[in-house]
Amino acid sequence: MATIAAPTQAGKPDAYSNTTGIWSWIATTDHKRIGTLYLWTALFFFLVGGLEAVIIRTQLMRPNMGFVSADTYNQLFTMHGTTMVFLAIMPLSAAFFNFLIPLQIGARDVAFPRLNAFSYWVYLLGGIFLTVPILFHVAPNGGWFGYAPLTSNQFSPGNNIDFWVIGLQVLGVSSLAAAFNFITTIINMRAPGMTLMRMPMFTWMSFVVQFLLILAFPPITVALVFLIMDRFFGTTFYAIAAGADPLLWQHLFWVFGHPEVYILILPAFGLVSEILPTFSKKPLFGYNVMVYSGIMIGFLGFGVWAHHMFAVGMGAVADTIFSMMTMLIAIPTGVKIFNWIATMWAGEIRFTVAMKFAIALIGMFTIGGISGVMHSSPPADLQQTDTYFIVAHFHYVLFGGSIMGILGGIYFYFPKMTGRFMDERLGNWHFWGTFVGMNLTFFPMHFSGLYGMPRRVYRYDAGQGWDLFNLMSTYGTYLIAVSTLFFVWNFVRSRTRGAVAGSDPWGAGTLEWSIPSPPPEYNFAQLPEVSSRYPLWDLKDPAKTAGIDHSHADAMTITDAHAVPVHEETERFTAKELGIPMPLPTAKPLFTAVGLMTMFSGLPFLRNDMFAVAMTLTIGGACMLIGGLYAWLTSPLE
Amino acid sequence: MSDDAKHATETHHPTGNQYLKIAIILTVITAIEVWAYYIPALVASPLFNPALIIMSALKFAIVVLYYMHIKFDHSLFRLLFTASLILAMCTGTALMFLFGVFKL
Amino acid sequence: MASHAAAALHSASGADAGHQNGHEHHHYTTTGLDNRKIAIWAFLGSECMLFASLISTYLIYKGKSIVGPYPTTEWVNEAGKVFKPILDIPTTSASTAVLLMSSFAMVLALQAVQLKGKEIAATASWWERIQRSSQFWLAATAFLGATFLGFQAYEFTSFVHEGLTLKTNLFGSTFFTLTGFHGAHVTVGVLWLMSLLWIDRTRGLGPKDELVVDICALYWHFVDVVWIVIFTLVYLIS
Amino acid sequence: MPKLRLREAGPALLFMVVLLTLTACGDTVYPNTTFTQFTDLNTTILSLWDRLLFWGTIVFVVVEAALIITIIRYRKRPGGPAAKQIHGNALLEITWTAIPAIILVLIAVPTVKAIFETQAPAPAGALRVEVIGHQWWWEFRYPELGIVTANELYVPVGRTVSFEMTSKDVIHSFWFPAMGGKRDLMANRTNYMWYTPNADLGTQAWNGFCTEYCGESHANMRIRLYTVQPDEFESWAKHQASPAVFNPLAAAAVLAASNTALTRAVDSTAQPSAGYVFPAERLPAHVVPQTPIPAGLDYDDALLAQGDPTRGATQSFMLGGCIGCHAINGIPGAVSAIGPDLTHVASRHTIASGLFKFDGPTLARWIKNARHMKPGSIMNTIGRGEYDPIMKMTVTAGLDDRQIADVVAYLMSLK
Repeated sequence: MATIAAPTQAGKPDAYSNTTGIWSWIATTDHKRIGTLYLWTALFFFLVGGLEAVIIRTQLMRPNMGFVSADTYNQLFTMHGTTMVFLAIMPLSAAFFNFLIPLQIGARDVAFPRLNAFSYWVYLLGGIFLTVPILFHVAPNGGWFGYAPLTSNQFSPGNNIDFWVIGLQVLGVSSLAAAFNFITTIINMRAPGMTLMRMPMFTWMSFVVQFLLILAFPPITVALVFLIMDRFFGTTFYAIAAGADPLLWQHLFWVFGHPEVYILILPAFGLVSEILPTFSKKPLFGYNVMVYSGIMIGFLGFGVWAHHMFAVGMGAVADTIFSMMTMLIAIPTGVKIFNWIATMWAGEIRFTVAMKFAIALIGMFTIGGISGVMHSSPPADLQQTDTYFIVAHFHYVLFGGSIMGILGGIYFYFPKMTGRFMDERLGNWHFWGTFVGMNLTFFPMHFSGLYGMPRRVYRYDAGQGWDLFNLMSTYGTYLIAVSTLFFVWNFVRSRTRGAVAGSDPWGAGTLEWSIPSPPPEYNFAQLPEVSSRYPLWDLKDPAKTAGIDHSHADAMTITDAHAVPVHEETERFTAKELGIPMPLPTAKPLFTAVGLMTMFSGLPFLRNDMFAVAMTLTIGGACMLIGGLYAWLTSPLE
Repeated sequence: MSDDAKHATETHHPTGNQYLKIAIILTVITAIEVWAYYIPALVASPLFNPALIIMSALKFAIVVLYYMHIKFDHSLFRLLFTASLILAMCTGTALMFLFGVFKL
Repeated sequence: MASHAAAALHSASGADAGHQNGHEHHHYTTTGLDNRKIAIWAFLGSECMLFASLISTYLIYKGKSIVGPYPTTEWVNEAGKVFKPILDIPTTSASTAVLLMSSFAMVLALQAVQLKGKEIAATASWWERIQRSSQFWLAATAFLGATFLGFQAYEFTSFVHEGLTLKTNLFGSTFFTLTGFHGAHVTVGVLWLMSLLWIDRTRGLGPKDELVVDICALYWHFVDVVWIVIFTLVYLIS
Repeated sequence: MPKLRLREAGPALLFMVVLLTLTACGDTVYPNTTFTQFTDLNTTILSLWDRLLFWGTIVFVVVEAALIITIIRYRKRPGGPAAKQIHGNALLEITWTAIPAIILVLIAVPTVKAIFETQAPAPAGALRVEVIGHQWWWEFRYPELGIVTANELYVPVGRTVSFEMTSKDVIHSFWFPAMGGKRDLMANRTNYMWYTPNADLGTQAWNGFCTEYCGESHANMRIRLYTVQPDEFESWAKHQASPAVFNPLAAAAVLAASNTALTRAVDSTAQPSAGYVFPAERLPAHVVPQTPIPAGLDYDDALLAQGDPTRGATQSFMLGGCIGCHAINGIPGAVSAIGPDLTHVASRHTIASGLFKFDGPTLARWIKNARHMKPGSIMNTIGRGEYDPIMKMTVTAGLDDRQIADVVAYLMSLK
């Protein structure tokens, strides 16, 4: 039924633009191209973080190994955490935000296309700033959580922590800018008839995530500002000699840090909620409850931060409150898992690679959720916190949850992004390798943790009963690494050689599948007028959605001069032919981002007594930033 | 629809004279706050801090409601701002308790 | 053939006349509101968390400094000399009043832009006339903002002379960082206002620019309400 | 279209079975297990854990079974039934909201009870121990008994021990897996934790760890705990509280070098009776450190036999600068608390915070180049000609191997 898009266009990364070449990427303001940039960059950092994990696990393969030194190990585990959280999973989610949200809500672009480009460039520069030092053995070594006072000048006198504190601050700018953009996009750019309760679940979960971002990043921004002030300007926020409280950093960090967990997991939940209905041939079970539980998880996420700190001695009352709040979160999370299973129940399940990853998420995240409840109980947590049991827990959540969901999302949306399928056979190798590998890696950690092995140790003594578990974990990591190579090969190869996919290769029901693959630069030649949650299924297989309230009256009255009823767009034009104004390409966001990064990169020189260099970079960067902003804001968008 | 919204907001906005009245009210509250600060008997009173907080909350509310037009504008803005504000106040208060600034 | 189909699509679709009027056309939006206004409110919501964290830290560290100067209590230096509390309430009250007045000026600047082009009665008083001058009110706002910054610069220098710097104690660190952060916000606001004033002087701001001024005004008022909180919690409360 | 094949699911199932077999039936012992009931605290924790594990297992089995049954039963088959279009079911959804809520209440009630129970003030008559964290070693003070020691903790069974914890630098965390929970050590704050080792626990040795990342040698910050009989503890405590025991000759030499009042000299040269020390032969293998000595740290062990404690005490110990950081009760001037107290250092079984065995050859290498043996250690590189990895220079004014042998001999005499 679906007409296949012009094959000459399919598979080319530049398919949705008139221009080609490097400049077209540097100056792009197209949300799909920016999404693609995010995807490539984040996958690169994912490999970097994975490589760090491989070295870490090699060092821990046997007791008292000397594969790397203590300091190198500390740099590696710090960078592994920082990279995976800030440079891999968050930007992988951002890749989907960018690529998908406008398509799913029937918009031609995001609210602020140039701000979007700015977010990406800041992310790229911040990521480089954070990552490059490891090549020179001066990478951050204070843990991804960077607890002060360890990260203060007194205990970390080198430049290592400078890269971390500045890098994170800069990445925060990127995340915040993107979040304002997507909040506005989702509130204000929805196609006619796309009410909030008709939005695809990925968009919904992303919407929640954007609020988590704008409300969770300010506390860590403040904590990082204090650390920057301490390290470069001699303030005493974390100076114990001046009477500082070591808990200040921890609280500010975890006020951010816990919502951050949901920032990492909710987009994957959203992706899975798109994949499961498609391959079960059924709408999502209990859509409303799925929305509310997502909002609940996000909201409660702000009231549980101190469960990361049960060992700091907050007192019985605080422990009780945070413990109860934490347990509450298990309820909406459990609801989501049951609803996913119910979505598949009585369906016709097709086991594509994407679907396998989605099912794996349900199975694996459940394990992470159960161990999560186990340390929501403070007395029990005192035996678990800072042991490998916790490492097992959050890897089941972040690898078994976020990464599984995102990988599923990549297999699912690859045809939309490139016009070509990823290879299913290689994908199966990837999936099974990853699935077995992750269980082999992380399941034994439950045991090594409960049998007393602390976290963040670069070596452990022989005869402690941990040898077998560690050996298994290491082999598991190698298995994941090998299967990731299958993925990389598949990903790179399928871009140009994969089987050509039509506009709706999987038979999905949401708007993004009603336009050609890859989508043209304007997305929708005509704004679609939406009258249900699965407009494409309404069109092709009305029986599938007959049970959902369509509120036809609504669809009749909202009829907008701008829109036409949802239909499949099969032909490809240029925006010019259609007279659709598109944002002009511009490098001003990049210029501004370089200014921001330059401004911050002057700071480390202050500590090395290179005042002139520091001032030159900081003032020069600030001028670039302000000049770039003025140039950007005073030039027309389209 | 959008035109209606815009029209509605324009008709309900206060005028220059009302803005002036609001400015005077704000100044008077500030004057009372500072005055109270210089009366030792008042400072010693257990009601001093709560009274100051209430007065500053009042000023805060007046500026946000009238000068920032949140009273007259689209309810979306009210939702965005107050939700964040409430969360910020709750987080701040929780931190105060956790660090023993307030005691249970 | 493609272009023919495109033309047909074009005429049938919502890509109507509005789309050809250069960048002044209005995109379809779901709520009918402008994107920028939604974004600024989301931004201000985020700023609430930022200042809540900063103010909380100040209050958490209040009274925890191990050496003077202290904000609201007397302190004795090593030589046994007694010093008064360092906070200067009269001066700060004045600067607070200045910032409050700047909010008043800002709201009138926005009103003046909205009223641009509307007729004014010949018998209008000077008060009614001056309400129509966006340039006057923008300049007044920027001036009052700059005056506030002047007060702050004076306060900072006098503190440094009395021996309180960023490095002295927890009070110095938290106080300068909190008020400095606020001061930086005011500085951005003053620059923003001056940019608007410059646009107003060169090409004139009209009702179509209402939104641009409105967004700046929202930011400015927010900076003002943050100061309302800081003034009470940092300076007045005991 | 790809479909689920048993061939594909097989390896995963096989793997789970193998894993469970290995972990459950393996004959490896787990000396640091947390599943013990050796203290009142851990008995409480273990009963909570059992409850958590019970409900966790039920939830796990139910969810995974539902998942697996669903995907097998409703896999797409040629000629199979078409998908049934169900969009939701309020009753079902309320059910699976309510059931977890009930389970959580069953977990929450004992949790709250345990929180208040375990965080109540320690019972009267508890033995007070101050635990002070340093990068990267532990200082223990028994304020009621006048004992200062390091890295090895003695506790009598059957009596509540109440820890008062703080830190001199960064955040550390104090943990003996077999005894119960952990608590963080923070500067400018004091944390409390107490537990009572069971009276029938017997004379045993336990491993403990720092569990808060505290910098370069976080992994090397280990602790030992000796639970001993009350009379053994008393003997140990009495001895530890007394001034240093050492070769009288050395004592005289020290006093000559330090020009202090004779009365003190008489006191400190008096030979107190040797106190109880946890017998080395009763140390289980997992408590004896096996950390390898790093390559390239050479020392001729034959020199140790020629070590002279007197020389070690006077020339090397005083002149070598040890007293800049280490205290020895009884030696005037040796009062610094930067490094561990050495008054009865030879009564310990480990050095460098549980990292190495306490014996002559290890001690000699440690003195020669501590930073090589424990990365980031604050203890200077002392061996002449040794490369100091932190200062990034070769030591020229340090002790030669013969002098080190003297210091070792002296330290070995500090029983």
